[in-house]
Amino acid sequence: MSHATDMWTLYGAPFTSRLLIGSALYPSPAIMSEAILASGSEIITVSLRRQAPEEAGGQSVWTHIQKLNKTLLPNTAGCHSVKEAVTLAQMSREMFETDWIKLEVIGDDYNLQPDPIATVEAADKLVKLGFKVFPYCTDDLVICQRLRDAGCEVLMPWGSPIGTGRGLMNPYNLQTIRERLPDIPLIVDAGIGKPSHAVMALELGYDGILLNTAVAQASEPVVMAKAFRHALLAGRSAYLAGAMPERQTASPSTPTLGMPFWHQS
Amino acid sequence: MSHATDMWTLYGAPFTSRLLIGSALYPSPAIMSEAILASGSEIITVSLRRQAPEEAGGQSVWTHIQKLNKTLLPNTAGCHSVKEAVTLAQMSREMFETDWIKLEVIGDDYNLQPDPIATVEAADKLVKLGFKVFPYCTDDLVICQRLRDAGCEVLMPWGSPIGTGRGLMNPYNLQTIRERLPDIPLIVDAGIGKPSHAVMALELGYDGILLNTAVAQASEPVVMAKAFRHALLAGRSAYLAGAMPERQTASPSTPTLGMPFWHQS
Amino acid sequence: MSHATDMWTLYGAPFTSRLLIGSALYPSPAIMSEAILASGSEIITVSLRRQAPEEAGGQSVWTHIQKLNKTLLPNTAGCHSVKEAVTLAQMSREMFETDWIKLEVIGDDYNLQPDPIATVEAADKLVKLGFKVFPYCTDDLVICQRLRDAGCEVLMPWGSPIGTGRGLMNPYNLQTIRERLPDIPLIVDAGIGKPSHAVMALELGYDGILLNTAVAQASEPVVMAKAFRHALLAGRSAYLAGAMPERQTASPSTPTLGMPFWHQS
Amino acid sequence: MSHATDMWTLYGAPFTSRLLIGSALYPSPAIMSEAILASGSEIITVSLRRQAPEEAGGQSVWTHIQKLNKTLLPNTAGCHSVKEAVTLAQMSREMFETDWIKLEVIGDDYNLQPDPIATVEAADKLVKLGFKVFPYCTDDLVICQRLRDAGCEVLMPWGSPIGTGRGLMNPYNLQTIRERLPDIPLIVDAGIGKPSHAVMALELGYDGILLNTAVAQASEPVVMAKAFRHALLAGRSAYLAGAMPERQTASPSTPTLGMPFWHQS
Amino acid sequence: MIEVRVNSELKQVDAGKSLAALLADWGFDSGKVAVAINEDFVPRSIYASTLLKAADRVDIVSPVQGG
Amino acid sequence: MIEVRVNSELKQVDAGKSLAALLADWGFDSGKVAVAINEDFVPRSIYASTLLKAADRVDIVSPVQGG
Amino acid sequence: MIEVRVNSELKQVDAGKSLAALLADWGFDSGKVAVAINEDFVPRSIYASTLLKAADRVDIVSPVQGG
Amino acid sequence: MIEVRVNSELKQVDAGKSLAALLADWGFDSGKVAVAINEDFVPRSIYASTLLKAADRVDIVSPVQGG
Repeated sequence: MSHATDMWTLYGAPFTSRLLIGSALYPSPAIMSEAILASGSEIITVSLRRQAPEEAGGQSVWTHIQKLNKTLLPNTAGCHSVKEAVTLAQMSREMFETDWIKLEVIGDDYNLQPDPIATVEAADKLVKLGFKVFPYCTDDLVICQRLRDAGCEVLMPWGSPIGTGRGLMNPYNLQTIRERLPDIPLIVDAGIGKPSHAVMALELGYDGILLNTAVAQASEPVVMAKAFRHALLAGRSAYLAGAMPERQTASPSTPTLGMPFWHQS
Repeated sequence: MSHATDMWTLYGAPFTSRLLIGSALYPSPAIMSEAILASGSEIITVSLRRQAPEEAGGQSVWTHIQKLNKTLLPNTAGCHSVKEAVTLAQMSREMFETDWIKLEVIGDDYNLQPDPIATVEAADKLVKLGFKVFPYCTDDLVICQRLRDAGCEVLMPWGSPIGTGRGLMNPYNLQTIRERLPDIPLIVDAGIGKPSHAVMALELGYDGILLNTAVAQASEPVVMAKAFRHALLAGRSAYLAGAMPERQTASPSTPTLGMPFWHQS
Repeated sequence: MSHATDMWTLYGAPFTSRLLIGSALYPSPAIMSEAILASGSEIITVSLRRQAPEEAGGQSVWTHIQKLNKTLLPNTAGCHSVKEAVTLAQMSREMFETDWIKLEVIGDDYNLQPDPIATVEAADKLVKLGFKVFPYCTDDLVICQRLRDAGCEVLMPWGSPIGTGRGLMNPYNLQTIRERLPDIPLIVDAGIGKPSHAVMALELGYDGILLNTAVAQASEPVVMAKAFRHALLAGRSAYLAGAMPERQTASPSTPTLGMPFWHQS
Repeated sequence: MSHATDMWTLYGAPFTSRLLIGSALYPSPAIMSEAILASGSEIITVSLRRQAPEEAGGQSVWTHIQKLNKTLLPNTAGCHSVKEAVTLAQMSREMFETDWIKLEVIGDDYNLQPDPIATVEAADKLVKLGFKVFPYCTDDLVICQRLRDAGCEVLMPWGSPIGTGRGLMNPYNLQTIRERLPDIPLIVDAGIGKPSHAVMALELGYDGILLNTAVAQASEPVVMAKAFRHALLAGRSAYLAGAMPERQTASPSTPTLGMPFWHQS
Repeated sequence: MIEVRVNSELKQVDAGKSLAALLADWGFDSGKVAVAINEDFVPRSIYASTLLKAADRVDIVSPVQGG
Repeated sequence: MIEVRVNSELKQVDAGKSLAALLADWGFDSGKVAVAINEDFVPRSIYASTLLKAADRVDIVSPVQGG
Repeated sequence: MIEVRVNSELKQVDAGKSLAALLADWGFDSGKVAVAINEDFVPRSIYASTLLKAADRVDIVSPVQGG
Repeated sequence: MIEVRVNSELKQVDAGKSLAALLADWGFDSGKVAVAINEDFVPRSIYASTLLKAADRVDIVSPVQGG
């Protein structure tokens, strides 16, 4: 398989890069732009916030994001209720002129985890309103099934809590979701801290990764962005290549047949 | 940093790729050649065995290996004593016209681990004989120090037993070796099963990876070779980029300032 | 602290043992009885099933369970809907003459995980019907909060899927639940395979363990029951004793002061 | 099996407790004595150091240790050479009137790991001098075999570096040693931080544990000592009982046969 | 006679007979079982006054081991 | 004049003015913001015909970075 | 004639023949193999002057794949 | 008088005195210590017959807690 032809689709739109990247927490707008370009990502997450009129006018990161000319994925980050999430999604659709929405309904301010019940309810409402929903959810198979049943055509279980960089806390759950839902695009969202985490997710059969802090808060965001670009290619190829089975006991690679110095007496 | 300029040196010889790859266990010589080329590796491990005269004449994998025109790293795989290893090293030097030798002195036939004591003794002898020794050793800091003191200018601790594909069994030990021996090239040899394992090793600050089974025994060796090529670029860039610290608690990426729907009463 | 005084309470009832044990899957009713006695457990889970009249009459495990004269915790194992769970709970209350119910509403037949949404809904209904609900749930903090808000006075997050014996798949989530819900009794239910798993759970601050397969399917169920009895005492004492912090680097236990053989020159 | 009859022997001496405990780092001599008694341990590690004449006279922890009337295991902690270790062992034999010696030859001051080569050499010398050697070693199978060949009748591989409390860093290696050396008593020495670590070691088939910091530095050393006493009983029983195999997929404990509410249509 | 399902088996029963009487006919000891009809719980106290309708789904359960 | 909250700040506004006019007064470019009143979305197309009531809670947001 | 082991096979050889000549007899191309006698390395440069003794253990190896 | 190191401290001692006598002078109870000279073990049984040489390194240790 050649990477050129290894496309994937999200709500019918084809993409080559398997990295969705956030636009927050970079040292500067210029570094953000450079890092996003280095990452190869084609999809950028954005948000809506109250701003003073002069900022709302556009002297901000937003102008840099627009210049990148990438597909935008607005989020409902910070919403704590179905009502808030649905209204913010509608505002995003008008503002960003896209029916894509990354649905976040926070259920707890300590681990910032999604509220499973409210997320399913909001997803159902948004799908009925014509949105293409990218739900941020936990690694719970049943909640993932409910979201799919509500009409989500992609699911985004977390690896670990937002901003912790702990990677895949529960590979068993993530693998179970993949096995039980073989046909829907699965993206690990939140918790990715290092490229090895992203490679592991794709080795498990996940289709993509959504991250922000791991690149934005690296000492060298642009270099880390490049690292993740390679990581996603590595993980995807590894999945397609079919890794060797893990073995309990050692077995030599070099042939044992013809080993010198051995002489039957 | 650009990968072009991110070279490393082994006994004074500069290399770009951080992957050393074995030539055994492939489905066919043709696939071996294609996989090694796809891996980007510049160093191939080879060995010496008793063969019937007609094979020794060259109708074999060896002719394919020669065509690849890469740097050769002969090994002493299968040797169980200092004497065997030293003699096989001398035969390799003549046959392959290189003073490089991957030193393996097996200490146990169950886990195929190196014999720490015999490996240090053999390394000492080989260095005195003018060899450039690449010692395969366990993840034991003190043994690594002895090998360096014996004149080894590169060390190759195992990740896990040969052919198990278990990855890095003991990251703590590997990290300790890196911290205590910051200036010598460190290569994880043996146990790598998936690209994520290789990325982890380089994220820890290791300089390279030596593997064979993970590529040769993948369902699609050529695709897996490409996966490892990207994995090494990912891991190296991640190390240079300086990963974010892992955090115990969640912190939001999207700004909380200016969150709508909140009204002081 | 003396174990005699280290009691805990479930819905106002005091208990000394922190082990809740199942009555299924034992080699024989006699071994079940002996194992449960050896475990020191004071609470046994039971269920209701269709049986032929002659069995329903009582030539069964049930007679052995009654002889043990322990507190009974009927379950709704196998129920897939709120309706089924509520009805089976009512039948259990009449049959076992207890308002305690271990609430299970299965959401997926592959991993047998609880359905988070249906479990919260069923818990709410059962509490209103006067039941004392012991909800089997996943390690999801928000679902745990909803169950507590519905009136559950104890929570039973899983360690890993029923019968896998994989132990604590996600210690981070379990710890988060403990930190955020410091005052409600927490029991790890399902997935415990070895005594070390139980000790880990109590070291994390969990109050108890519910298990069945780990004892019933051990080669020697009675000996394993005793092992778990000690494990719960070990884990509880460890929690009360306050474990040393894990350290990154080594530090000697034997005094270094006064080490012989050292002489300043 | 009853614990009373589950004895083990070290150099021919029978013991019931599987815990060997250190006498250092306690808040006070009184707490040391109380903790050691609570731990049930029958073997206490001690050392020799330069002291001012008045202390050497005995106003010290030593008097408390003597009162406990336990079997003493003197150590060579802090020795960095074969010579130092052998001489200190001889001094210990005279002072403590025992031919038992816990052999420590430190190879690196950062991780305080044993020097594998010097430890084997010192063990060989000490055995020839009539000592009963308890070698502190790493989890290296080949070094363990050399120590056994040198005449050690017990081996003490580390779990992790002294005083780190990281538990079993490399269970795979520890398990390999147990499988390859089924008949010699194996004690995990160093790195144990929590009772769950000790239970894991015994579940792997290890015969005992040697620790100090985990009890001495707990907030409540006496309570932690009791926790470890139970942990060793739990771990040993678990090993004898034969744990259930870990399974990949869930399987119900409660019978599925006779589940109500199901009606064929 | 009407047809009902008892623990998923088809049975012909006399529409006039109480649940209490039917349980006895079927060999069950009322004190040792619990009953649901069409997935609704039926308390023991009303067995004597409970009549079945055609196509009713009757569940009769008794204690077993559980996990 | 009525009192409303705009992005949680109290403001006195002329009850007769349209949302479109008020946004302009407040310095916002209608094309660069999205608006909700009392947590209900207000499409741009009806700004001109939308009037505020006393105690309305108005949210005016614009694009920012997001994760 | 003396008896030696060549790659663990017993062979009768003419004690007077050089290793170089024997390799040729056995069908090996001297340029494509490396040799050890009794586990001691024998450089190619001395094949012509090397004679075998009875019971010598001769190893003749050539390149193969390795890991 | 000669100079020796005792537990790394320099001391002047009478070359004619036995180790037994010196230990007593220094305040040690022979029964409660173990001794090494120049890193070689000195058994208690020969303290009385042991003399020190100039620059000897003497170690005198006694029991302490250990891990």
